[in-house]
Amino acid sequence: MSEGIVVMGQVNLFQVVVGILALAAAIGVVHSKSAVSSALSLMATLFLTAFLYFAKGAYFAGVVQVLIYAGAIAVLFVFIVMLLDLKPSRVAIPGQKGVALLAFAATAMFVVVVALLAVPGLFEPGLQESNLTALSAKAISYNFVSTYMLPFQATGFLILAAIVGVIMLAKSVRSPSNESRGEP
Amino acid sequence: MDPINTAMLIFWPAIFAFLLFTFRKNKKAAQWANMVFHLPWFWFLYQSCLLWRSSTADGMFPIVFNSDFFPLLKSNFALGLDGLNLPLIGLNVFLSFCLSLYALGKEKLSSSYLALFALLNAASVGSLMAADAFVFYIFWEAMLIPMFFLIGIWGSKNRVYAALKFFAFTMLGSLAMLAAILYLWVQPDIQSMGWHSIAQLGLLGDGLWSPRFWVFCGFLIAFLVKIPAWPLHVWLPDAHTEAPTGASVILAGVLLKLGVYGIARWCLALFPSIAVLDVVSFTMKVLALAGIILGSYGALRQTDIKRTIAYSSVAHLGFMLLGLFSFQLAGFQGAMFQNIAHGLSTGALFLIFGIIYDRTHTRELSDYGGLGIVNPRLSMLFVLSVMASIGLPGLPGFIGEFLILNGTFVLSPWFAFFACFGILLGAVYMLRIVRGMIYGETSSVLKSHPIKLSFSEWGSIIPMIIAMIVLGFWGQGLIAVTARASATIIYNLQGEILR
Amino acid sequence: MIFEGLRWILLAPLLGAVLNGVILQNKSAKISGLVATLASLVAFGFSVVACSQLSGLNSAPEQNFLIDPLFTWMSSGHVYVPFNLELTSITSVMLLVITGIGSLIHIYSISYLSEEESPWRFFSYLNLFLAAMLVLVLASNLAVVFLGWEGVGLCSYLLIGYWYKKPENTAAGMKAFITNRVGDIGFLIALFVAFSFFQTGDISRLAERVNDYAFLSSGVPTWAWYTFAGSLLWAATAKSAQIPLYIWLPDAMAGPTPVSALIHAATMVTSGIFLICRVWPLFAMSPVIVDAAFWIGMSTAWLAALIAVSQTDVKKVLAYSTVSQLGFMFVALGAGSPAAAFFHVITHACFKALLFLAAGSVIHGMHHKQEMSLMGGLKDKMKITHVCFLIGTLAIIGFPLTAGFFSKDMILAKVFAAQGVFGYILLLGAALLTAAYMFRAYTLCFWGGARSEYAQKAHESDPLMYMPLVVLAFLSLFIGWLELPEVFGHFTKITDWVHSSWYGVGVGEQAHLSHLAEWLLMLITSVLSLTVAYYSFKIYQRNPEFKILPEPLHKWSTNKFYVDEAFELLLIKPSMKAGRFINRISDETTFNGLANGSFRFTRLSGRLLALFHTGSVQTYAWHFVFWSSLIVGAIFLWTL
Amino acid sequence: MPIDFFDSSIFYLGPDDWKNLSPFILLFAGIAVLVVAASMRAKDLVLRTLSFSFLSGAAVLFFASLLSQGRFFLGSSMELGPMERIVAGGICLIAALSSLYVRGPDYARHSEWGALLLICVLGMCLLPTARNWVAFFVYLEVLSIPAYLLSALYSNREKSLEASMKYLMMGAFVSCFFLLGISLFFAVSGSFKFEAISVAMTAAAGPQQFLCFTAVALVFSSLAFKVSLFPFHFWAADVYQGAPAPIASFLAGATKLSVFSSIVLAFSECGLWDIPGVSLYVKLLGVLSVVLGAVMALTQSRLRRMLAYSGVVNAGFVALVLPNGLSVLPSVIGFLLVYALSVLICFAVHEIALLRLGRSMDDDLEINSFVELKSKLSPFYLVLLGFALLSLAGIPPLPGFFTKYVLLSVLAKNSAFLLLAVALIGTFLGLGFYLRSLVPMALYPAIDSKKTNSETSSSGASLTAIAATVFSLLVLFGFTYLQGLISSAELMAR
Amino acid sequence: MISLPVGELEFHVFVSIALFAIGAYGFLCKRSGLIALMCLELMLNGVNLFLMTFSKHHSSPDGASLFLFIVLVAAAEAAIALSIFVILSRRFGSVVLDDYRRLKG
Repeated sequence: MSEGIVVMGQVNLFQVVVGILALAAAIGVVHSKSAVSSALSLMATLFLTAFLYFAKGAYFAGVVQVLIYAGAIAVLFVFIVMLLDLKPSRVAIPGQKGVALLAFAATAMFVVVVALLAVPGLFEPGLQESNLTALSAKAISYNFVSTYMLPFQATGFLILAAIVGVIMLAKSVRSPSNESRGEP
Repeated sequence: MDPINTAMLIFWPAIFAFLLFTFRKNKKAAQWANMVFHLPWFWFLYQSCLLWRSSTADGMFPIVFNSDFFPLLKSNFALGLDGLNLPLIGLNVFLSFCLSLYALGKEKLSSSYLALFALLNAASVGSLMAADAFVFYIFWEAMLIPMFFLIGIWGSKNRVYAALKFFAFTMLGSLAMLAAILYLWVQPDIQSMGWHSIAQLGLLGDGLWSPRFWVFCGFLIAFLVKIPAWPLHVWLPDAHTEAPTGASVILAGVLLKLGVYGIARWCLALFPSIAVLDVVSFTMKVLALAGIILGSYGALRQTDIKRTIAYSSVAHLGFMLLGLFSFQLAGFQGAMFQNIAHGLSTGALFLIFGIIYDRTHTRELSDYGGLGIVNPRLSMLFVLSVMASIGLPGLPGFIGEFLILNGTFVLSPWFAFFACFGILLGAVYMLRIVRGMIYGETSSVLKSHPIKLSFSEWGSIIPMIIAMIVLGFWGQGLIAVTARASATIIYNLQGEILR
Repeated sequence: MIFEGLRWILLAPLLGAVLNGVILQNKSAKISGLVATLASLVAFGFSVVACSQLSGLNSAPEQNFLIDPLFTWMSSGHVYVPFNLELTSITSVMLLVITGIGSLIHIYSISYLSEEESPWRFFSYLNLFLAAMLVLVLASNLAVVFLGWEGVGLCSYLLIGYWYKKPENTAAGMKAFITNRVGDIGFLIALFVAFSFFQTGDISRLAERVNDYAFLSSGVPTWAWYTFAGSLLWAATAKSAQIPLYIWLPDAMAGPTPVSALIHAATMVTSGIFLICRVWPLFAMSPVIVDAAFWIGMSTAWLAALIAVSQTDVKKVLAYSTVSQLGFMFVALGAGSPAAAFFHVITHACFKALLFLAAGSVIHGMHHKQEMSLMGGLKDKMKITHVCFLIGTLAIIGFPLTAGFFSKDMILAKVFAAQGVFGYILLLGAALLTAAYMFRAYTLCFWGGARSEYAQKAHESDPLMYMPLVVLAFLSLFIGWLELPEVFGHFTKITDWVHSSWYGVGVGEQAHLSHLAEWLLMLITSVLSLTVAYYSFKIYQRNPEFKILPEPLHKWSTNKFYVDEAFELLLIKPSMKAGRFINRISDETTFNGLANGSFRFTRLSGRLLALFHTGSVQTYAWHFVFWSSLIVGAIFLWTL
Repeated sequence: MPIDFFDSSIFYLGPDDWKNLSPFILLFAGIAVLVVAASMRAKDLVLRTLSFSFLSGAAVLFFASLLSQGRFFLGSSMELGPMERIVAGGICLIAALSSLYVRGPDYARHSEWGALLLICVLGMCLLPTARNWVAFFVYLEVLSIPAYLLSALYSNREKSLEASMKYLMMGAFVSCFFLLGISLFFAVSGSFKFEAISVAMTAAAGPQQFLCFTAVALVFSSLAFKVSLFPFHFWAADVYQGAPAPIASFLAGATKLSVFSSIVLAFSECGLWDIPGVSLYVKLLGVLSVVLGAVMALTQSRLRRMLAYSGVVNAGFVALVLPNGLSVLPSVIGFLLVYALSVLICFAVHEIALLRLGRSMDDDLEINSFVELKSKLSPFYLVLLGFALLSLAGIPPLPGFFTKYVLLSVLAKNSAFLLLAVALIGTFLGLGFYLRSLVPMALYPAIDSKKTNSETSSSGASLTAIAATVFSLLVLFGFTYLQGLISSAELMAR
Repeated sequence: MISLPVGELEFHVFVSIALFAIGAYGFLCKRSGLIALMCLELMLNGVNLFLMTFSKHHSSPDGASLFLFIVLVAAAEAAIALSIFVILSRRFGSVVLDDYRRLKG
């Protein structure tokens, strides 16, 4: 084993509480009656994971999570849900499909988790020297402009495509179309 | 007589096919052009005959034309010419000429029909002359597309089913051949896919279940489907009954022969040690015998005339298969001779019946009767070609069958004995047709549709009948042509038997 | 010795056939008949010249034959077949018989077919038949003999089916061709044995094989000899209408009478025996087959005679009498004397042709009515036909000094020498039956009152028809002199000719009879047959419906012992049904079914799979998760 | 100590590096121009000429740089070798040809499709060059986001919207799994670079081996979704049917080419093939998609759905060959290129048929409705469609046969005879559904229904242009490619 | 702070995998498209947490940079998906995924 300082010690109470709360909020998203409540519980999960990042020392990531993810995307969801004033969507219909899947997804996932937890030292620490500032904004941003320079540029085009696409889609909503439900 | 002529034998019909595509407007001009196109083709054939006769190379399959076509795929465009494929090319050119005469004045046969026909000719001559496994495979498959469209578009009622079935069966066979070629292609010590380098390929191992055996089986299956040998013959009756006259004549006259030629060239000559294994030769003889007997019984059962003739060619090709696997010079040369004889006799039968069918549009035997009264000359020609196909001495059919049975008798007398019953059954079902069509009172169908042949139709039948009569007595000329090539093949085969 | 003339014997009738059949095709019987007769006469002339050429040549037995090499028909590997014509002593006699009787019949049929609408077809087929028969006789190689053999079968098929409007004629023609083809299989097997074991197809070299010691000891398997002889016998039984395969001959009477006379009496049916005589040294190498020939001949003679006795149609009576006489020839072969058989062939050709032509002129007179019950009292209306018919009948029953007497007596002598008294008595019984039914036919036709208005109005046919009758009558009286038994002096022309044709390969004839025995035999046979003849003459004059055979046998014999029905039931119907069944099973159900079935199966499974594509995104996502985890799990277990 | 903005050691652009990047630069310029054109509501014709010129320019530059330039590295996020250049060139070629006949929806001037198309092409060209998983993920997203939008081009028609909704939802769902997979890689090896991962993969032992296998399985199944291998192909038929014809044909051909080549490059770079079970997994998917895809295609009655399932079958063929390392790349590229061009012809002729039969633009034709075509369409198109379908089926004289032959020879070389048998059965079944769709056009008698005058006849002209060029390219490419194969094989040697 | 016997790494991995599983379950079962999108965000969140844990574990910034890329891509996808759902609900009146089954077979 490398002699680097073991960065990850025992987990403290704060992380455990926040983690469990995040899971509860996630279940809330899935099982909430109305879309609005599930949107709000989504924002809750996002905030709680942000707390986990802060606990971990990844302050930049936490801030980004709070500002962009929880702040912008979740809000967008809430906004759209309010816009479309949907009828309260019925409880998720488990039906045979859902249950079968639940069983499957759960087992698959827990097999992986058990494998992870049962086998100690599955992931021996990384080779770089464990500087605590690995997750700092400086390190991440430096990373962006060196190894991931081209992907960084490419995301520019990604966003451009998204914007142009949304404009295109928006245009079609306004104009009256001869399209009616049940086109022959 | 430089080798370019032999290559032109293939490219000339292909070029003409594209020319014909431009003759879209009037049919008449296209049909006359199609007839005239055959003259230079005959000239090229003549040049290749001179080239063949002058070439003294005593090797197995003298290469005549060679240019690199696919350096990457280790194959080059090699064409060979020897006693085995020359007669077949000649037959192909001759039959196509007769059919071009027949096509004059037929308003149904458009210029695209003639173009597809020329493509088919190019592909079949190509596969006859190909001396490279890859080039052979390309021409072999290229024959499928024009034939598929010929049967599919110009055929009669359920032509689509017949065309699809024909394509599926032949494709199945040629996929087996593709696997064999692939296996040869990846061999480490193979220099080129040429016929000679495959022949010398040593390492494939010998005996049953060795890789060489599987490659042999790959090639064999493709040819058995094409021949068609007994279990794989179900496509032939449908293809023949639905195909237009021209297509079924060429199908019987050339395409089926390619199966026999393929076995002679690509199975017996290339892998003699496998062909001689008694398991292989025994199963092939059993298949051949089954083809003869069950083919004849099949023919007995049909009420549709074209299906009976189709089943009869299954029986005749069963004879040829027997001749090939008799490992005797007499049997082998008999099979090659029967190739031409069967092509002429069945071709004539289909052509004559096609002419009658063009007027009466029915194939049921019960509708016919008393053709002898309506058109005595045509019925006389029909009886003559029936006699040729039964194998009456004095007509070519007999010489082929006699040599084949003589050859088979030497090594396997019982097979020869049972094969003779094929001759008997052949007489039964053929005479049943003759009695149904020619003799008896004139049937209502023949009364309402007068059979009056145009000049071009007579022109298309007469050369075939003359060829048959000449070949019946002058057979030795043709046997001499195949003598040298088949002697070397048989010499190798018998060498393997002694080992 | 090379003699170019032989090919013209062959080409003349061939040219005639082509001229009539393809070029002229004119409607009048006179012109096409003339062309045909001219062709056969030319052939007759050339053959006479050839025979004189041959008789003049008296070199050593191995060389005294004429050769006319034409071309090599086929040669590949061990099969070498030169198309050469060859004239030996035995073939010269046969040649004369064929061309002679052939020309007579041509002349006869000019008037016989005067009112037909396409006589050119008949004459071209008749000429073609002559050509084929000449090839059969003149060929030097067995394969070329086979060419003639099948060619003759083809012409008999065409001629029997000449009046093709009536379906039963064409059915009879087909039956003849197919039964002959059964025989041809035997001939082919013999050819294969010859080419593969005896390394040659040439008749002369084949005969030499018998006595060159080197070849005999070279280890040819015994079964080769037996198959060769056995299959030749099988071929002969088909062509010469013996027990198993004689059924086609009575039906062949559906053809015009000249055809029956020429083909089914004189020439074609005897070709089987002629062939065996030519390769006799080889045939004799397997005594079992020779005995088989004896018993086949004997049983055919008896069966045919028994049927002939109760027939009402005059041509049927003559047909069955031919079958029975052929039985006699086989008995002669079986008794080990091809000379007697050959002699009977020649005499039989003459008087049987005479009988048929006479019957033909009777039928012609009676406006194509063949039933004897309608005839009667024709002796004063058709005088010349009556006399000729009488001479023919006398010849066939072996009236002393007629042709039949000498040849039948020689056979009986040979049988007595070889098989002893029992064989002799059996054969004698058959001879007596012959006498009975021949005189029955004679008296029913010519004596007693006219039993129908046709009989009243019957008139003598024109000279063109009765002139050949007279010639034949003359022949059947004096042809017998060619071979006299020892008792009458040593004039054995036929035996010398037959023996000399084996290229010096002598085969010892059976022991000779003492003079006393010969006298005794001659006396017994002629006395007995004359008494039987007289009695049947007397009985049938008074009572035309008299039944010679006792009741159960008579009914059987009128229905030809149900042999045709038996063949149909036992052989033809089951094999056809089995064939159709096998073909239906193998073609329709299995392989076709397989092909279509596999196509339908893929179509069906495709439709089944389509159900998975419900169209909703969530099912697609479900599939994604389900399949990936399923395969990952499976592979994990697999690699564990 | 201040870090200069560009750390030259990692991200250094040499003086002649712009030659290597010139095609990308041209693409960037193209995107900019087209966005401006979109904002100015340019008409279709202008958009078509612009996009065609940019794309063909990029293709020419890619092929030109193939001969002149050697390998070009840009940190671990791009490695431009000869193979990547051929792939990129091919993609630009396909995009250029399919952009020729894109028609904006009839009610509103949708002129954004040019920009989206170019961005999608950019993503596809970059994908094979990625040498770390983060770059791979980003390029994958740059590729798929515009794809979702492009398939929603006719956004007033329900079919097009439904297709894009399905494609988007499935795409997002699957990219989560992809992310989980690469984060597992990161967990095991500590870095996203392919070399580091290959080191970790070889070092992995015991339970970690299974973890790597799950990571690879997750990554491969999400890429298999993109390429529509069997278990994950359900979206393909709906999107091919719903999306507008030129977009569907472009996506069908180009995505397969780019994703398959990037799988070969990335997986062999990371040494994932020698993890136990991976090659078995890939071959199993290949066999499933060949057999079941062919069976599905046999029952389809619509041409575009049949082409979707034939896409599954051809993807299956390539999957059979994949797990044999880098040497397989040239044959895979050749095969997929010829496949893409043939599919392009099919969709082009389908579009012409739509115009001539006067159907609405997003309608898709029943195969046996092609019968009425005989009277209205000149036989040239039918011959073209026949040529394309038979080339897809792999009938010898046509280029499709040669590339399939080279592909199958890889199987034969590694003596994987069972797979060869499966491939041959697939070709045989392929014969079934390709011929069955040819039959109504060629073999049924022509029904001369009334001739409709199609108002957009002008676009027909461009369609013919496309078909002709594609046709000639196909033949030309089919043969010369094989000669070129040898020279590129040397180039491959690092 | 009071520390529990469980290692920080293992706990965080458990939380992130659980989040991913819940998100997947929600995506497959919820009838409304919007909820499905939210579940999608959940799954992405799970992956982010997994990444950040291991980024810290291996103390390498790569994980974090992928985190940022994921946030960016999620934003883009959400934008497009929501606009499509807006059109679908405005035009065809429903956001339920199962109502859009016209393309099938």
